[in-house]
Amino acid sequence: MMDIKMEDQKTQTKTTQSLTMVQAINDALKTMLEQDETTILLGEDIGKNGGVFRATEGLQEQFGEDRVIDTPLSESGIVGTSIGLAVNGFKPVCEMQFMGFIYPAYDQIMTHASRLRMKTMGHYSVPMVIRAPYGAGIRAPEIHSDSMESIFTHMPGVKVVCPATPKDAKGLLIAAIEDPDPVIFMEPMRSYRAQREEVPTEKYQLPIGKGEKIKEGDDVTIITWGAMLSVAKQAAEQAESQGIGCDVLDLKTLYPLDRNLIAESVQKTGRAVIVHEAHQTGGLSQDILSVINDTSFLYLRAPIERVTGFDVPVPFFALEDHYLPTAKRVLSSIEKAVHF
Amino acid sequence: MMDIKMEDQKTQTKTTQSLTMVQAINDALKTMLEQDETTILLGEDIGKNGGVFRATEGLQEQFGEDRVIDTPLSESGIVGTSIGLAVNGFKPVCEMQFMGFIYPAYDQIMTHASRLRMKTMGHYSVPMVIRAPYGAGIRAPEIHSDSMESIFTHMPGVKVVCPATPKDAKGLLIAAIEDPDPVIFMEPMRSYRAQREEVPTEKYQLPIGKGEKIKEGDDVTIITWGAMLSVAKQAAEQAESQGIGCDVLDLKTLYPLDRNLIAESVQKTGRAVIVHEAHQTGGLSQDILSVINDTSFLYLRAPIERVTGFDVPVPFFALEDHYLPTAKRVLSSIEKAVHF
Amino acid sequence: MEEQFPIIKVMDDEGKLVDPDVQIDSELVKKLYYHMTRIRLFDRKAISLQRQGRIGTYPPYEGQEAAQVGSVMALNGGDWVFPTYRDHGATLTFGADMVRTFLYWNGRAEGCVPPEGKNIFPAAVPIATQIPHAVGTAWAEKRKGTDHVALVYFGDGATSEGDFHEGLNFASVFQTPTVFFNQNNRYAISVPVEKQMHSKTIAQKGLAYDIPSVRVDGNDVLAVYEETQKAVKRARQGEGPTLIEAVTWRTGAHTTADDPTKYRPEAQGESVVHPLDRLERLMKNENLWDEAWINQVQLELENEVEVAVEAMENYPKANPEDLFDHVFETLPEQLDEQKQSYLDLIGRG
Amino acid sequence: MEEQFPIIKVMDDEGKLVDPDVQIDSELVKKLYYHMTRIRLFDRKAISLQRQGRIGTYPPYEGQEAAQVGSVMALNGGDWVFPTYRDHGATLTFGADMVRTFLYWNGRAEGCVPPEGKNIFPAAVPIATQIPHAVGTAWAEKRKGTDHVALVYFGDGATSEGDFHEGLNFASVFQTPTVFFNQNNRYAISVPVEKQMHSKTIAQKGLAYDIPSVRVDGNDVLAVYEETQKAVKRARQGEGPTLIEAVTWRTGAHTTADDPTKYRPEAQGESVVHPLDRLERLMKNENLWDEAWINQVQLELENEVEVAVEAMENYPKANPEDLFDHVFETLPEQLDEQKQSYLDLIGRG
Ligand SMILES: Cc1ncc(C[n+]2csc(CCOP(=O)(O)OP(=O)(O)O)c2C)c(N)n1
Ligand SMILES: Cc1ncc(C[n+]2csc(CCOP(=O)(O)OP(=O)(O)O)c2C)c(N)n1
Ligand SMILES: [Mg+2]
Ligand SMILES: [Mg+2]
Repeated sequence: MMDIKMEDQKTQTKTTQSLTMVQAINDALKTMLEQDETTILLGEDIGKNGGVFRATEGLQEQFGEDRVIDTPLSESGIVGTSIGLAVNGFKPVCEMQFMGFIYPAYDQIMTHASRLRMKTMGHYSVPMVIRAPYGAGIRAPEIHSDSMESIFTHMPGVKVVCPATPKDAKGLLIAAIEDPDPVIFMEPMRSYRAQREEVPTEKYQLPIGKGEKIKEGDDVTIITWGAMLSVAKQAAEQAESQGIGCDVLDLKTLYPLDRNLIAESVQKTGRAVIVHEAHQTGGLSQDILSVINDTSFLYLRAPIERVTGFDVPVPFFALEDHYLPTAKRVLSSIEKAVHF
Repeated sequence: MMDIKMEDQKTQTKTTQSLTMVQAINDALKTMLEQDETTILLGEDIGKNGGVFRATEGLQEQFGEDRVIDTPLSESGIVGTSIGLAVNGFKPVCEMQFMGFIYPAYDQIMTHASRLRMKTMGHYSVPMVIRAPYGAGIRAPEIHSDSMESIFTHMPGVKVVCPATPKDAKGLLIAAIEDPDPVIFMEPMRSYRAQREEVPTEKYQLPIGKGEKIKEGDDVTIITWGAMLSVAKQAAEQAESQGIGCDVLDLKTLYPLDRNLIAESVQKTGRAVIVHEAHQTGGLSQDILSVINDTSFLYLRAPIERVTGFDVPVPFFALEDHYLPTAKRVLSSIEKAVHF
Repeated sequence: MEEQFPIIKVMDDEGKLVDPDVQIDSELVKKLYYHMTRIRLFDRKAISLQRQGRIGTYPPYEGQEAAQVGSVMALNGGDWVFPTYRDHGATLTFGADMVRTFLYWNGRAEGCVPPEGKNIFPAAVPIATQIPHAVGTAWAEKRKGTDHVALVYFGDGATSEGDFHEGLNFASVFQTPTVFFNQNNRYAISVPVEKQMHSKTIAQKGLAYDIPSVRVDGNDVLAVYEETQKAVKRARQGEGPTLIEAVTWRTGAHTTADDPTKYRPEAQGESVVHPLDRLERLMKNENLWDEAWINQVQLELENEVEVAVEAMENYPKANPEDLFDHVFETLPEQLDEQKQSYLDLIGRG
Repeated sequence: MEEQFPIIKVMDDEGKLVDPDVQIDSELVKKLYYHMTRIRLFDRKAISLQRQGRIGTYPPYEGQEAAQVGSVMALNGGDWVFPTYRDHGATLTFGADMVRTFLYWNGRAEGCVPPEGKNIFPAAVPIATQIPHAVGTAWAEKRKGTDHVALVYFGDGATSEGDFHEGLNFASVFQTPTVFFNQNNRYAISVPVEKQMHSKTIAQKGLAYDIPSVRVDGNDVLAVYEETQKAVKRARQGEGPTLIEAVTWRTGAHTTADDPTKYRPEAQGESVVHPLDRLERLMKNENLWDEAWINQVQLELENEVEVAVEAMENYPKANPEDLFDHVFETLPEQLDEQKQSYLDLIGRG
């Protein structure tokens, strides 16, 4: 991690450092541990080991076993006790070692974390973050590669966030920790070390609920997030070389959706290709489709295309490249939309 | 339960009896317990007590404690041990007392029941049924009223079935038990005793994956299932009195969807209103929307309307009538679609 | 194991002190009597309201008054209580509002809002899920350096759930000041404890975690009070969690929707002396039975309950706005749209 | 509790019999030696293949050979084995195909398909989830009236999960013929057992369910074999489940992606005598060490492993069709469409 001074637009001196996403996450956690003594981290192997992806590296050493807590192997226990901690003055940031191991905690999230504010008309709330590395593509064993955001976007009372870049990861994670409500924070593990970016060393937040247009083009809107962003960008470049202009949207927050961003773009292009690695049936693509239906029906010039993981269990890794959306599949859908 | 002899179309003599849905379910279970000695029932309070809704009434008495098994209060244990039973020659039919109590078993269903066939390339399979009464409207306590089909329709490897009538309930439950793969069988508890119907006493199956047109009309397609069917029908009748003709579709199976039924109707009417009581974001309405997008884009004359539970936790019962779709809300959406 | 965990009693069924030399605190006894009477009146009223269709399905706790009052009275103001749906006898005693408690059983979220300064969680409906909450909350108190404890109620059936196990393990590993208070009323709806577990006691389950545990006569309010006090004291002193099994009996149905004659042998429970009767016997034996005071308490409490019922029934109707307004601190735009269009439709826009 | 569950040994670290009068079965000892050597060769080969990028992330079991071989050898053909990702030493010994075992670690579903007639479940990756399966499967055998049993492997970390608890409770309530075989290798990835639980033994967790339990030296293959045999015998005779804690030591990393020097004190484990060395000492002490046979076994097994590696590497490539074809018995139309359009796209349509 190299410290660099940079001049920003407002001619103010800011310090940044070149970080990978996993380093940016580490930096966000460190920032919050420093600045807010109620922030605590809980999870399996996050202490001495620094997390199986090194996201919490060095943090227990710096902040002690009391704030960076190795828990028993017990996801429901982690989330359940964190609910108690959150209600009673702390901001627990729980790590689920992989998203595929969040399922034992589903009950606690569904019946309590997401509902406690509603149940008590605001008397109790659960300001808690659940971090979960997700997604396929790193040759991990079974169950380590799931991308099940839909079971949380469908759950009222939780927000779901998923950054695609180091800078977004830090700003969104800090926002998630400071959010007064539970946030599922999905981390695209195959992007953990894919890219470095200048990330401000200071504490900053990015707004939950806001996406961003990453690339501008007139013919088709590509909507995606997380690890699929690079696949979408690749396909968009290939499309442009064929003269097809693409708007590429990075949603960043999966609930609540940035509907304006989607609507404005699709109203311009009249076509949309949605890309995600979760299974198609019940995937977030369906919700995005409904945003377009609701806001942009009369603008549509072709059926909306979806390029997603298939409706099959995420396979053992020998087949994962066939499971995951590829630039080729995205390009083929772009062409289908444009040539409808 | 009254026994009646009826002449059917093929002039064959069939016996039917007038049953409520919960009786029809009881009858299906009894039929399978009689005809297939590998069928066993597991659940909380299903034995002496006959189930909190009486769905298993009399079955333990008739078939013994060994086949109608009161288990410990342990949903993950019920499903987890049933996976073992299913792999080793039995057909477990598990009752989750309410769908809101299925969450502790989500992990077992997601990481094993749904994947075991895939994992072993067909060497092991899990022919198992999970029955789950679902839905609001009966003034039940908290968590008793959830309708979370989407977390299962999004899960590759399981089928999801939801009957709306006594006759369908029996035929579909028998089909589910005889299905070689895991089936989530959702029972609309507020329809349990809402209606009686002549139900054949014999064993019969209705096809999983097939819906039915319940009512014919030219202007708009109303798509629904389970407890919302009666709400949809009510709204359709009110619409017809205004001269708006409605196709009303009962999907019956939520995965895999009967796409032809949906497409044919929407291609005729050009308009669709989807009604379900689950939350809108991530709800099955989004998948149906995508079926229409994929199959009937050029036929659409108005944006697709969705009338669903709101994106809020199912409330305590004093507010549940505000949460649930009503005929009024459906009618309003029908009008919106027609007057677009 | 049963020998390792004998059922601790202070008085016998006849209200005789097991150890005649023990000094009893007459003020305490009167307080316990007062609260047990109070919650019994609430309970019986609630059953009758349900029968008249004036509230929803209701789970009575009759028979468990000693377990609930004896345990919760061992707590202080800053402590935390984690009830199930059957423990509003305890929460009422701890300071929950009676009107709101009725409202809860009428399907109102208002029933989950505790009085300011009273740390009472909403009743847990999914079995055993509250157990980890009580561990986390107690852990927070320990982290803050207070001497507050958390007491969590759960039934015999709850011990079969994974959350029971995970919660106790966390409490043991992090030595949180949590009191696990089990009411073994012998049934989980229709399932007798003999089918819930093969072990003869619930107390022995503490051995798995090296959590000290004790078995107490749950119908002996003094024994419950004493054993809970010991556990609370240990917790306050940083000596970690305790598991208490209070052996008791649910006199009535699981809920007003349940018919226990379907599954409970008729004679079972016949010999159980109701905890209030037992306390009455003790008070008579110990010359604490003051007929005038008893009558006055009875009248006062009947009146309190009547007034609460009236307040519940005159309570402003539930607002559909509340469906939306407490999902998040700030309503997301798309949810606000759902709210506005619904309010428009029903003419409240 | 530690006194209640002493660690049972047949031999000491020097390979001396604890009870010198005991008769040992020399054929058995040779079989155990053979299998332990075989799976060690597999394990070391797999690590080296992973280092060369020829297979994926791999979890070594070195140090646990006695626990795995000793336990699984106590089973018969019709019995069931439920392994975790670290128990392919056991499954290989039980009859799993070596080529397919390599394939598994190369991301192939083929690795989960057991040979016909061998009841081996796919390795459970989500911790503790396999425990209820072993209970259900054993229950099925009991229902069918066979004397087959199910043996399930799990680690020290697994005891913290709810499924451990729910599984043991079911086994206890329904008295299923299940052997719960815990390998306490002192770590769950980086978390030492002292942070996993406050209790000093895992065996004591059986007390919660009245499940007989025993603590055995997991590096003493004869002790493991004997204690597992006893448990299996009890299960076959309808006497229900047993919990075995085999205290052992993971010599290497959690997986090839893990660096144990980050979290394990350097000296820890130094004094552990490797189970194969211990067995060698015993064999020498008992005059069972036949150098010629040893060398022959070594050569034979090295060859077996090499041949398996070659077969793995020459195995036909994974078919994209297999993504779709095993989700259901019959492919639903909409899934078939996904399949066809994907195959078209990649030119296999
Ligand atoms: C997770 C879950 N499963 C099932 C139920 C349905 N249910 C409500 S109460 C109950 C029995 C609880 O028994 P116990 O824990 O002994 O408490 P008691 O009712 O006797 O006070 C059951 C099965 C539930 N509420 N939660
Ligand atoms: C439910 C779940 N949570 C987390 C993980 C990640 N994980 C894989 S192995 C492991 C440690 C397991 O330790 P233990 O049970 O002692 O078995 P060992 O690896 O020592 O054989 C963890 C946390 C997982 N596989 N499943
Ligand atoms: Mg009970
Ligand atoms: Mg271990």
